[in-house]
Amino acid sequence: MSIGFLILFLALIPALWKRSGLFAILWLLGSGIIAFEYLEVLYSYSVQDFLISFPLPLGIANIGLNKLSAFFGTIFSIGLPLGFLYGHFYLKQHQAPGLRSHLFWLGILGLSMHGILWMRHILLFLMVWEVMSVSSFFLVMHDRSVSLKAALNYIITMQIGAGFLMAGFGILYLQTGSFDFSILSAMHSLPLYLLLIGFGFKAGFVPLASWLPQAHPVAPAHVSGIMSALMVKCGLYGILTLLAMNSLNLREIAVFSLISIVTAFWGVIHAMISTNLKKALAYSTIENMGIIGIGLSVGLLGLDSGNPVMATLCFAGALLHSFFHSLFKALLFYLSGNILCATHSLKADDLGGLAKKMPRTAIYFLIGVIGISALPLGNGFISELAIYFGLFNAISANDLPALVMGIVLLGMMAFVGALALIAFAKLFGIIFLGEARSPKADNACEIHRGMRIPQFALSIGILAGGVFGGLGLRFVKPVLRWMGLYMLPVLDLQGIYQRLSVIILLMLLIFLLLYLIRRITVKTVKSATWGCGYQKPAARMQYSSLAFVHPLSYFLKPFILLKKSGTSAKSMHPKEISYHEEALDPFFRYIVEPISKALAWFYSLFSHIHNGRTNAYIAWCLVFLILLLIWVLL
Amino acid sequence: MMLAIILFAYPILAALSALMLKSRRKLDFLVLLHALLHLGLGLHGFIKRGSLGAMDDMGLFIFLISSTLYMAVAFYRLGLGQDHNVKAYRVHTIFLMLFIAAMDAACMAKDLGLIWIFVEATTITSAMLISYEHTKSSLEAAWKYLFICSVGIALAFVGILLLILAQPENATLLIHKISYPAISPFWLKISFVFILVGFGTKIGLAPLHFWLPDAHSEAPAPISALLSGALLNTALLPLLRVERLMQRAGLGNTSQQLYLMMGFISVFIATVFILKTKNYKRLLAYSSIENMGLIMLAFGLGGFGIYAGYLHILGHSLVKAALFLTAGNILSIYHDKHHANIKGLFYRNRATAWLWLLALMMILGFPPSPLFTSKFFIITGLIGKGYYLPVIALILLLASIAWSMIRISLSMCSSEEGEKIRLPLWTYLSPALLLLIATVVGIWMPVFE
Amino acid sequence: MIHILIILLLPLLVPGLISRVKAIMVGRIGQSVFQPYFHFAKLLRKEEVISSSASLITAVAPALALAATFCAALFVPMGNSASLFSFKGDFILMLYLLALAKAFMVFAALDSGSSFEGMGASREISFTAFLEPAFLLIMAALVFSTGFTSLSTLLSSYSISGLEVWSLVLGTITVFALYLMLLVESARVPFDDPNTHLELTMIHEVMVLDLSGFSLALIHYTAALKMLIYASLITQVLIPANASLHLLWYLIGILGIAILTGLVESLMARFRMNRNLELVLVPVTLSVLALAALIARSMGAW
Amino acid sequence: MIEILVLVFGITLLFASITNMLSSIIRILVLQGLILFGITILKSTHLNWLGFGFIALETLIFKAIVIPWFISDTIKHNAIHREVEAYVSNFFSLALMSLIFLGSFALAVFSGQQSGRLFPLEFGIAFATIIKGLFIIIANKKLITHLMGYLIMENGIFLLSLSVGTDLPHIISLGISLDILLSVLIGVLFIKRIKSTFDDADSPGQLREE
Repeated sequence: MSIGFLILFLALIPALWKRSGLFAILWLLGSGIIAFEYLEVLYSYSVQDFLISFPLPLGIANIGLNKLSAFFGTIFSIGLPLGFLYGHFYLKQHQAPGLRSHLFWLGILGLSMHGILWMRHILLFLMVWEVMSVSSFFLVMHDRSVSLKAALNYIITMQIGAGFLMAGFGILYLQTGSFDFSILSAMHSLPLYLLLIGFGFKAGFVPLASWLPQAHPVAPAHVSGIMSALMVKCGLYGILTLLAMNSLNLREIAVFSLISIVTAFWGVIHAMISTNLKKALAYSTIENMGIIGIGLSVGLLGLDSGNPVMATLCFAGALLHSFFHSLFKALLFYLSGNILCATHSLKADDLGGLAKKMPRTAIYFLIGVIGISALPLGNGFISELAIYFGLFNAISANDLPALVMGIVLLGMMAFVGALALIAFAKLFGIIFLGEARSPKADNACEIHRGMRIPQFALSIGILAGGVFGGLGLRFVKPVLRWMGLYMLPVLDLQGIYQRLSVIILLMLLIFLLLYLIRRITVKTVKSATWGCGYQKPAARMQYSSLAFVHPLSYFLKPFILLKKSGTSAKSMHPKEISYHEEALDPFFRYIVEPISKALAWFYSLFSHIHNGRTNAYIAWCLVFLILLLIWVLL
Repeated sequence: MMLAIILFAYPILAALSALMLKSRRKLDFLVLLHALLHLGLGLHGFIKRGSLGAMDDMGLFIFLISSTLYMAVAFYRLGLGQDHNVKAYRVHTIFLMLFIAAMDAACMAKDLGLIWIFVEATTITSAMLISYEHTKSSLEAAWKYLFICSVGIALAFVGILLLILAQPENATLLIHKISYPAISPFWLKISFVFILVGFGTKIGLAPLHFWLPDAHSEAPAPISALLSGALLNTALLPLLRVERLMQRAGLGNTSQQLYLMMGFISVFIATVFILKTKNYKRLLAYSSIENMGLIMLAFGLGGFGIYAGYLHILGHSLVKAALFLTAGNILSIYHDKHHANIKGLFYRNRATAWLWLLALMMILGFPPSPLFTSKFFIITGLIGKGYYLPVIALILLLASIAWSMIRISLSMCSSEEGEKIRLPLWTYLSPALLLLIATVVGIWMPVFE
Repeated sequence: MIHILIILLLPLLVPGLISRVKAIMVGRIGQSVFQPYFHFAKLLRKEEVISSSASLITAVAPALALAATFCAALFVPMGNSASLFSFKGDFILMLYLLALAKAFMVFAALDSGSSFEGMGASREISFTAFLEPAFLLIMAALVFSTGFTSLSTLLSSYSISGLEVWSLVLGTITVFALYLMLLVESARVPFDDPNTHLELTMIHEVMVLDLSGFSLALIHYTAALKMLIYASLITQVLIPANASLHLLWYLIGILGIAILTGLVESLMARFRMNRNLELVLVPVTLSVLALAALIARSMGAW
Repeated sequence: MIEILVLVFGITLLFASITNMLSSIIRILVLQGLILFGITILKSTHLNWLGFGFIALETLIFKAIVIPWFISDTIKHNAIHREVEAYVSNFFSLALMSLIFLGSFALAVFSGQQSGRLFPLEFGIAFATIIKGLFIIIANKKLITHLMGYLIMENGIFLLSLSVGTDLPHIISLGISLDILLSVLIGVLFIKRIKSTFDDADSPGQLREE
């Protein structure tokens, strides 16, 4: 079980004595050692297996790793220590009561995430899965003033998700009688669907992800960073283990691709129109999950319709995207923590002009935006390129289902990519550029140096991944080989990435050249912005975030459920009017609320029987006795 | 046999000597000694099976649970306040010891008649314990408890008589001696129904549960912990024995269907009232009803369901007792039972808040607690038996229970007001000890026959 | 070598030609065709005035935009049938490089903090939201008919041959879609009126309102280069693969497109803003139509 | 002879459903105690002297003398209003009583064929008393009447145990009667205390889910 796990376990001790610094360092050390183990498993063929015997009904539980869990393990062992390091500095700035318990739960969350990858026994897997949900619930609940309703919604959705998982695993246990993960291969359709839905809850696919945009904005920055960058991957890990072991038929793949399209589309629209930075980032997590879903569905189509090149490319794209997503999403969430510490507000319309006051945060945010909206310098482009290659392969192969799906997915992915670019251009533009729109943004100042270390490391990761595409690919190759995919396209993808990095270096060279020429030769003079002669331009006159996306949100109105509220001026004399626009979550509004109302009504029917009079109780007892007698005798 | 005699001699002697004692400390000391003796004998019985009054494994299992709970309660009482007058406290201690003695006797007895007598004795003694505070509501609760339970148990006695009727020649009430082929199925079914309704009222299954919320919420915290932790299991014991009898007599599926039906109704009724109640101690009482329903579901499934049932009994009694003790802490801080006007628990006393939240999480079946495994087996068993709709309904019910309990506890811990209060150390240690044992059991999962 | 020369010299000629055509249409002699070159040279020497609310981005954006567009241009076959760099699926990189350039133009606009530039930025980026899917779908049509290879091989192998009526129909659809994209990208009349004075109606011009001197020169050159990229795509489709004197045909093609754009500008007025948004959807529908027709043909529908 | 006693027992039941005076119900309890004492003497002829004497004394003392005296004493002291306030009119309870008789006799006859050892008459009457006891609890408001309904039910159960045939071992029957005595004593104790804390003696409806 390795020394790494032991060190991570020991990290709980400093957590209990409120020494978050030592906690973060221990986690760094432990994750380093564990990362070596994961890489060793990833690249060599020796699969580490331990057998722990449990009493009667649970049988022998084998704890081990396979290539896929090693892959995700490396992602976690990179993401988690950086998250805790950032958390250490963030909590110093953001003094909230209950630090000792918060660190304890952070340690438990990290351990449970690693634990999930090691478990090969259904019941233990479920247990660690639930421990993860409980610990993340307590973490989301950290600053209690704002987060109770969202935390409650989160834990209940996780409970129902776990219900699905239990039902699915239960059916499997009934059919095969063993708890080992080997029974996951060649399952019937019902347990497969149940398990996929159960994992879908955590992975954030649309009908099941109403908790994600509520839970992440209220959690502290490092927690929401870890949750949306890494915890969502556990759901993905579950889905991938299922898909690797079972084959889906054409109809199921079509449904899966439909869900992922809706997820991507719905996520990006709401990311575009939400004004709160963290809510936008949460929605963009859903969108990225949609893109990974698209990659997986096309890959599956490739396997199903016998086009191995397409399958390999798309699976490679999906895995790469899940790895790179954990980098730039974590970076963006930690930066939102920076902004929160500096300006105590995350509403885009209060901020502005932060680039001048917080230059380093602005640069990191820019790198994050380049990464997430798949622009060439960032690593998002590398993974989306692989998925595009898969799609184009699907189109060039002329069998009808693959062709139709390829075209639909291609159009949708390009459109979603464009909308993502708009959403993050809006975020970066409104928050960092222009004038400060409120006194809060005005007196912001750069953050404590320590907070920027993890962000610096992450942005280096993004740029390196973006410019030298081959790095990521070498990391993904063993997993593809483990999944039994045709390896040739990966080699020529490697070649393409090399040429790609040459082009990007050329571009950077030209840019530096131009920039230096301008710097040396040109003399610059400062003066006021051109305001077409208007004498008193105010900062509030700048374009607001909703206005920025108005042309498109006007166009996409049927897809968004808007709740408008505000007071309009009634009388002649001008009074204070207000206008508030807020996008509701249609799934929560039209599925979850009606069900809960129906349940509440149904329960209230029976709530009068406890009326306090003894003889009523005895009457109930007698009636029940007679009913039972009749039932038994008949 | 000799150990059994000690087990019963001590409470009587202690009761007599308690009459003379004046100070609270000595009374508490007596109780502690009784608890230590109780636990010691239990462990001795566990090591050398059958040494403690020829008790079979089922009885021993329940005996051990009640002894651990009794130990925790005894420690908890050391921390309690000194406000009550000594005379009432002396009566309270005597009845407590008699109550424990009656419960042990009920576990040990083999003859159904004897079991009936001792269960009736527990009802009487615990009625006195509930009405310790002399408030109007606790008196009423005690009266209702005594009255409804004795009516219920009288019906159980009718069932026992019918059992004798069902055996043509040498009818005997010693369960293991009943000759199975000769029993007439007709009378056996009717007697099973009566016994089920009789002891069902004692356990608090659905339509007969009305006394349980009042009794458990009005009783002082240590007593309600004992009531819901130990007494419910002791009342469950005869039902399990009769169910085993029914299985051997070939009427297995009727008894299982009855168990499943009763279990499901009680989980449903518990959900209805958990969503509605305004008082957090009643909330815990309803969750006891719900868990008893789950236990009945587990035993109604058979096969690995029985293993889940025992695990659930163990988990539930440990965690529920810890919850009631913590509720006692909250009561001593806020002196108010309505959770609506309890605010800022985290701020006023951090340890109780965390104990409360952790115990709540464990009672809802989140992993460290053994309830998670038993919930898994129950769901699997139900699917195995083909009840697909009830499984979905069960998941929904459990989710709404979780929703309402977490909402209530979150609203209790939300705001930051009131001044910090320190409670004596024991009031934290005993619930924490119970939760620790529950977590160990949750992870290590012992083997039952 | 010709490729580099064309990229460096030719772009600024196109706006010159267009303004000359517009002037002639209205009966004026109009400015000389090389006026943009003189304008570019003058701007290089002027000092730059930067707005007080500008941050680092204003200095970086024009340079990076030009660099990105320049690299994108490397993939487009200009002059002869093969482009300088080409690898399988390079059109995706070209598209995203243009998107990178656009993103940094938007950042530069927002950085000045004026509401006009914000308006222009938002319109620019929402117009092009539909161009990315349109371009990729056109490429999908090409890929479907000729297999998945690099941009230059795709274009050269897919040329309109007058004989077969089928390729004529598809060719015109693709060219029309590409031409519409050219109009949107280079902010020509139906979408945006370059020489209007009312800031509220501009898109491209208003984004560069606060740039001057060296940066403005770079921006003008980038805009012209982008127009040249789309123009050369169109000409590449029109020129048959085996045509000799490929360079001559290419220059005639660019000249023709410039004149056509001039004619369009002088004959049509600018559409309303949200009408434009729907018009931008036309290339997407056209490319889907082309794809559907191709699939139907290959499946032997007629 | 036993059949006659059992019939008289049935008649006392009918009488209980008519009266609306507390004191008359106590008289019924005493009468039932005596009848049960008579039946035990007639039934247990074969027992040795000691066992026989023990059971007879026990039923006589507990059922006929101690409990009714104790209840009448509490009524006098606490000045509980003598009237039996019932929810339902006497006519209705009488009609229901006949229904119960009908049902229990049908069950007795039907179950008679099942196993031979049963005395249908005694079983019918015993079953009727149990249901009647329960019904008295349900139909009346005052706490004291609840207690009396419970006692009538206990008498019915005792009759059932007699009619079952083999005698229960002495310890068990002693234990049962001891338990019943204790529950009645504590019940009365509670009623006294409730009487002192509440103003009225009818069942307090304070503990309910509002």
